[in-house]
Amino acid sequence: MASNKNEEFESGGGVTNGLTEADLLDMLEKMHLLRSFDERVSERCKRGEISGLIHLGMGEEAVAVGVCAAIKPNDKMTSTHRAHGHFLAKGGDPKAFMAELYGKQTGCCRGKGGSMHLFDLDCGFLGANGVVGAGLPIAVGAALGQRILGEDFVTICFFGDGANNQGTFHESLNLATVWNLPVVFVCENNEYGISQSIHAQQKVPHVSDRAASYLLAASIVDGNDVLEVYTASSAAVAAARSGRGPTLLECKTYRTSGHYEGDDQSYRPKEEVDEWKAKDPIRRFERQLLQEGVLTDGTLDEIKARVWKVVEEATEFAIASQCPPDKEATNHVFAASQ
Amino acid sequence: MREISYKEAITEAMVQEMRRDPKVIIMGEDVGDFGGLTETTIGIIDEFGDQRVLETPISECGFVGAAVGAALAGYRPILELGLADVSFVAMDQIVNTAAKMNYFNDGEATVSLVIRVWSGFRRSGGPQQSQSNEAMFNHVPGLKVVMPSTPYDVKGLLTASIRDNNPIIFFEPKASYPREGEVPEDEYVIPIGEADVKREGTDVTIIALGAMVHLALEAAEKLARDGVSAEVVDPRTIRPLDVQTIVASVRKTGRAVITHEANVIGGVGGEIAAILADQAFTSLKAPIKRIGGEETPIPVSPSLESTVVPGEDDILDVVQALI
Amino acid sequence: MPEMTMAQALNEAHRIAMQADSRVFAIGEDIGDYGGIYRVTVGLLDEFGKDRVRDTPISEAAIVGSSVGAALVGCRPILEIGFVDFVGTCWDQIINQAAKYRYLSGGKASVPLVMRMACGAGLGYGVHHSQSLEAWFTHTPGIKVVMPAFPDDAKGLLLAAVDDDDPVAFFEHKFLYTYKDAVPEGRHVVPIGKGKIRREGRDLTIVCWSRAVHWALDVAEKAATEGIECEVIDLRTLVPLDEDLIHNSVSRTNRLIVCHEACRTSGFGAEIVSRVVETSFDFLEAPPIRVAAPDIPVPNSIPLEKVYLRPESELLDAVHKLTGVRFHKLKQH
Amino acid sequence: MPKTTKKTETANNLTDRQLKEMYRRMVLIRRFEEVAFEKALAGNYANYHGAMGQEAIPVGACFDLTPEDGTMITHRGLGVPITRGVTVKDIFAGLYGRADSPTRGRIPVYHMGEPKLGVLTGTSMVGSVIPLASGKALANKLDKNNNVVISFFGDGAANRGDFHEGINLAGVWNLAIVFFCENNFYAKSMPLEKSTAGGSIIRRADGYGLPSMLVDGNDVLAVYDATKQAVARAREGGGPTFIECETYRWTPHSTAGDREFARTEEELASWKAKCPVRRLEALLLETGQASSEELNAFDEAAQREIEEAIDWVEKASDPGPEVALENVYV
Repeated sequence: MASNKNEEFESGGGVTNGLTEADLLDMLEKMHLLRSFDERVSERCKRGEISGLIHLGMGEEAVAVGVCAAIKPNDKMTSTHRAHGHFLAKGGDPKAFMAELYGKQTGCCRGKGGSMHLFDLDCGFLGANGVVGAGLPIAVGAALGQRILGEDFVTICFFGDGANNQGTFHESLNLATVWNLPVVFVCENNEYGISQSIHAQQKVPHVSDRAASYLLAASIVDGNDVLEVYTASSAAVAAARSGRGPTLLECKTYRTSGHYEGDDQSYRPKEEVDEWKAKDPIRRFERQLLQEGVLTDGTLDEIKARVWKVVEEATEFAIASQCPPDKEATNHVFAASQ
Repeated sequence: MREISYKEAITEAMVQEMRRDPKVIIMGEDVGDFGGLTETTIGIIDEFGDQRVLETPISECGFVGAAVGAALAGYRPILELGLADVSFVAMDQIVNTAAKMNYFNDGEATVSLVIRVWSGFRRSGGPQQSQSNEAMFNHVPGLKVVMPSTPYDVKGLLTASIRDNNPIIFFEPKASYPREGEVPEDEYVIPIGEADVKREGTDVTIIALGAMVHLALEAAEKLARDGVSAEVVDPRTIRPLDVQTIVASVRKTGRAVITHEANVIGGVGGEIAAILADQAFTSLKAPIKRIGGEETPIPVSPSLESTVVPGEDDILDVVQALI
Repeated sequence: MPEMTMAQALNEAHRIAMQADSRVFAIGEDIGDYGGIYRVTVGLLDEFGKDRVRDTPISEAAIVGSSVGAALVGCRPILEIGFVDFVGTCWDQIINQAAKYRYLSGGKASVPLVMRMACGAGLGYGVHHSQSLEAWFTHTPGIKVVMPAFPDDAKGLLLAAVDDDDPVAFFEHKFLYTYKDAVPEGRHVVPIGKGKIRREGRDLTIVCWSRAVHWALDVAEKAATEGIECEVIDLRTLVPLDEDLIHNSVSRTNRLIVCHEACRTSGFGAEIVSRVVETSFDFLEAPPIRVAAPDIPVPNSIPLEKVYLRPESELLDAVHKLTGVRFHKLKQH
Repeated sequence: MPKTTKKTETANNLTDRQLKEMYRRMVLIRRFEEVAFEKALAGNYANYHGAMGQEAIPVGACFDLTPEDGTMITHRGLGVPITRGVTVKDIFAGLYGRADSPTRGRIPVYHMGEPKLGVLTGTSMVGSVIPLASGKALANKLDKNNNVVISFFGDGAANRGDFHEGINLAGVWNLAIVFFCENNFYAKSMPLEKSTAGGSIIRRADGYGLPSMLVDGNDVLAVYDATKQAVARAREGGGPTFIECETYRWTPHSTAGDREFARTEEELASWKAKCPVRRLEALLLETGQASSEELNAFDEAAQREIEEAIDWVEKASDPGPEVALENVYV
């Protein structure tokens, strides 16, 4: 079983997909924003201004942006250790994001969480996670909470291909499906769990091959085609909203950056990396929009300029911000100590 | 004698044991060419092949359980679990399977298993990458818990652990990895359950675990300049604990300070203090003090991290207050 | 006051909490029609429906994780884990997720989750259904730990736990589910973090919790007939610990015994002894004694299980030992 | 995609003697289940998870195994050790927690290991034995022998993370193992359709790329044939097979949890009508491969063996306290 691809999830072809030109340009700008932030973070890591384990998602921008274009601000999301793109695409504040990576008091978690624990309830971002596969049951729970509270939101659950051999993957997909909960599982299949190819870790070629076990609707999506991601996500989100339960989207993509900052990537051939770099989702979307006449070189320059400004301001904000006071270290262990 | 790093000593111990005993195998995530998260298995797959260096998927319950099964069948798996924090994901297999199998089997089939975990602080490791959870395993009958602090100790104790017939949680403090020291080239064994007096003294006993040993030694050096003679005891093995050596030292000095990276409440320091209160009570000239991490998760921000991580100054302050 | 078993008291607490707040729901294996292994959730399904009384598959990690997720978006789950022995299968979700969310979010996230777990031996259930693992939880910043010994406290503390904005590990000793006692009617709340002196005495202090409280009271009774007056402190909550209560008592009795059912090594008794030695050192006239289970898995057969449950029989000896001796420390500071 | 073959018919290639031996074992297990449950209810031991009605599975699945092959059970299914040669005397000694038992009273008898008979030591944690069994199969692979492991578990275990991880490992490592789900449709009180998305356990085999077989678990010959194929595949290096046997336990989840809700009288009656023991008996009489006298003799022998075991075990002595403290470490 390659994948039980569901017709309604087929990409609608043509550029628009019910999106206005403004929407399309906004998506492109978001993709640039994610890329530029990762580049900036990488550079500041090398300078030693940002410490800790940093996982960049260069090359995977189309997934986060495509999915987030299909959801509302009050929809919820759980993420992974590779969370920067998810956080920014979901609408997390770039300044609070950068300050968090710099470990400053103005960070979205007051410097306590860092890259792997970004969190912002206001934009429905229920947390990155340092433990592979740990976010899946939490997403199922958010969806369960929706059911119990009777509020109107769906939950997006991002996870990597590495997580699909964790017990939490199995338990969570089973639970979400048997309870018919409004959650969309989005697998960013970038082919590698740290150094190991997915094929050394499981017998079935695709993560989505496992969906049929639960009679869970699933489809394989070109994760480097932001519009295909958007179309598939829209259908999955619509299904969740209308009580038709969960969906699994397997987005085939690739991180052209290393697993973490400092990874020598000796485990994968350079040709493979170059081949994927050629499929860069941002360049690809740009070409598409230029062809369709939605984008002009002029507007592209404006986009890049705006993005550069956001990144620049966020970085300056982070650097200018105060380090958290010592007492912050012992705050918030319990509610009482707030 | 030649000097090598703690990290190199670990690799050397594993390679020498694999040459000595064909039943010794390595299992874990990325333990092949990548060399594991700790980079301690680099090159091992080249010598022993993929039938003795088994790369696993990210399935900790799965491969810990599988390692127990292989151990019951006579193999001696060394599990590279990576971060100590990851042991939480496989807790049931460690505690309810590995630890209890010998009891189930009446001693007939044993579980010779070494679970290597990379523990403690490193700059901005964060809350799920910096924990020291030795106390939880210390509460589990059937497990042995080892935590060497020096290159010499880690080679001898890892060798002993691989040859031991019980499941062992082998803590490797991140802070110890770059440390260099004299290590014999030939294989040797340091018996599990023997503490080491790293520095002799008469006024106070500092019982330090893992990475804290080095800070305690530096503190002792400074204290000496103020005329305070501190003895530094490194238990090296937490379970079984070398009660005799620790108690003897405290009976001699009359003062005890216990320090570890883990947070204090429920930490191993409590167990050691309770033992001392029981067995060295009449020799005590002052309260037993414990120094550990703050009662918080470990924050990422370097400035916050430094406030929750116990340091040399904390040791100095506490000792000076005692005397 | 009506008399009821601890199971009934817990059931009543569920009912009161769920009637008062629609965000409160119960989740766990076999808690619906079946009414829970210990009959604690009997009748809840009929009253509150299957959305709020959720039977789950045997998927502990997903059950805990989904309770955490529901709590994050504003629900207040009461989770039943039939045996604390099973927490290993969901330990990461408890320790790395539930316990850390508030802190990691800089105080922005709340996980108001109650994890009800049955603990303890005495019923011949064997290695995987009889353990006491409270010490693991006490070592984890971010989780409160509650262990009632009587039905009225069980009710009052469960209601307090549901009101609490942090994750609470709520231990129920299997042996005590059928213990009957008077329980206040209505919304009876017992504050988390407050211990209780169950019996006053001048000669020594016995600190204990859960089933060990009953052992201590029996022993105190026996000791009284010999003229030894034991003060029995029922901690009720381990985290946060009612240190003042312990220290005030020890400063009067100058002698301490800590008694618990869990294995001795790295049990919570060690924590209490070392805190008292740290802070009440000058009051102590004898070495504090820990009375705890030997370091073995819980054996299955009843006669062997009795070996594990040694604290019950050793407590009186400890009382004799402690009152029979008078040490003098070399106080030179 | 590996396909699921539905198996109910059997190419009966067994001799009369073999068929009678199957019957002997099944009736012995049945009589054992009857007494084991009753003795637990009478309070002789804390708890018993009965498997009455599931006798065809251990007998059919293990019939051709060699003592070098391993079998792993969970908290239910003592038919496996019995059919592999552990005496009912030993098992009762374990249940009663007597000194003279393989477990010396320390652990629930279903954890019991009997290495010389290929009975692997398990645990009572639902599902956690699956990776353990994979580990034994891994050792066989590293030893380069062609022994096979059968990992038995119930439908409840199929929703545990260990199930997922243990089976994925066996698949990707191509181990010689048979994953054997005894689906009795209820995880304690929870019916399959409420616990298991998709309502099918066998479909999950596809998610690991494993061939699978759905078998009538009350037809000992069907069980025998299916397992024979799976074991042969494993021995030849063909990797794991997933077998799901549909069956039903006639008794409640356990003597300690004996309340019934979801299960109806009608449902129970319909399954009792499909009694695996009677079914084989009918077949043997019909084909004349055995006489009713012969079969009764097996039954009487079984009852005698169990009576003797009970007489002995009820007088047998409990272990001394020192036993509790031994073997925590080697």
